[in-house]
Amino acid sequence: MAILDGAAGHLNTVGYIVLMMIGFYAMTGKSNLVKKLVGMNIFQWSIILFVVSLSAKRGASIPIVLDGHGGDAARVLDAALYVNPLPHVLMLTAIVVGVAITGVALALLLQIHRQFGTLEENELLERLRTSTGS
Amino acid sequence: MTLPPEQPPDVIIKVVCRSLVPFIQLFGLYVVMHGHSSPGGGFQGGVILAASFVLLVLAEDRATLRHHIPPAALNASTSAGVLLFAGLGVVCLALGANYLDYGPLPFAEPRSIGMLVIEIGVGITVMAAMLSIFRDLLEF
Amino acid sequence: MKLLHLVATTVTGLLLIMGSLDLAETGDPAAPAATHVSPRYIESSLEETGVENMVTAVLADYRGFDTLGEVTVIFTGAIAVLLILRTGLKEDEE
Amino acid sequence: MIWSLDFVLLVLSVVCAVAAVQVRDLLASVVLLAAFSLFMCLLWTEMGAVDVAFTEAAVGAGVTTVFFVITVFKTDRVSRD
Repeated sequence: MAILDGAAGHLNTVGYIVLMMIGFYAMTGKSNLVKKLVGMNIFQWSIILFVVSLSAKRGASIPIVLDGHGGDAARVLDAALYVNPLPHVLMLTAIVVGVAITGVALALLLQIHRQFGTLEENELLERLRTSTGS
Repeated sequence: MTLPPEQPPDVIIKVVCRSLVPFIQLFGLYVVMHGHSSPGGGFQGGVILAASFVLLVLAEDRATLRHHIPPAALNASTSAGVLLFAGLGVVCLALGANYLDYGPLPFAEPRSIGMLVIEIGVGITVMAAMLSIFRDLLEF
Repeated sequence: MKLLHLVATTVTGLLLIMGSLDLAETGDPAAPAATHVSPRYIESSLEETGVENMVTAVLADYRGFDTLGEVTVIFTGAIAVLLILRTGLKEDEE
Repeated sequence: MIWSLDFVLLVLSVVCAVAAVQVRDLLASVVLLAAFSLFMCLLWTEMGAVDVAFTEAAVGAGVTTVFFVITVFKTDRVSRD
């Protein structure tokens, strides 16, 4: 277990990169547009996971001050006892913006399906080619 | 394949979802208001409030959203939250401080109150934006 | 064609893993991310703002401009969906 | 952080992600994406990021899944690959 402790800090980064590459493969290799969006969400969440993992500290607590309201407000807190709150703030807003991006992308998909009747990439390219050629 | 909205919804689902919705909304308001001292805030509370209306629409028919929140009110509240946020910054500017610096607000705890106001603005915008996207996708 | 995508994905992943070997360990209290700007937020946010939740304090007070831009992005997303789906073009395009 | 719990959750989320990408039924893919976001939420709770985990639990399983399900019902349900 002691050997694993030394390598564990790098092994979970490998896990995040594996998740990221699954999303990347879905965005490039799959031809269905909804599949591409699923891959985009996986990619986005794995990047958020990586940035949140930068905030972790061994033996630290969540970033909420214990008995802060009734207690002594002027005391100095120890920075080693709380995890880093800055990546949480940045990623919190990134998640909500991600939902707005997904909504816009799904609206585009609905409009594409109404115009062309399909969501497969190669069929879409074929119809585009024939409609511009004729 | 299309959404099946025409058939009347099941009465058990309707009654259970209708009785759950006020509690979900109360929890959403608690999350917005209590974000200062527990996990929560405007983003989370707004999404929870939007999810309660989504549950109501999924349990009943698609005219329910139009009945509970008129489209004009939805469009207006989408921009009202951003205006509340930016307007508080202008108020701070008028009181002689920097933009979004809550120090000179006339309250006992000015920074806490200022943060509460902008959390409410964020909550209104997030709720209305999510419901607006949901309505547009559903009615397309 | 599928094989090409798979090879490209694998090569990109291996390059990213090679690059990630130089990162600090996850959970290291002496990592650069934990020693430069964040102790300032942790130590003095309660005293300066009177709010126990540091994430709310940083989100709404220290980085209020960031959140304002964020809310504007969400508002723009709602407007964009409205403009994409509410066009009257679909009848005369056919 | 607890390393063993972290690894178990990572392996489960990788399994969910591969299944969501490979399955042909798009509705199943969307539901597997919601399960993936649940494991993300558990990972963030275990790292101490409670606010981010709360947002993910409300957004990933709630709003994103509803948007995807509406789109899948209004378009084709079966994917070609």
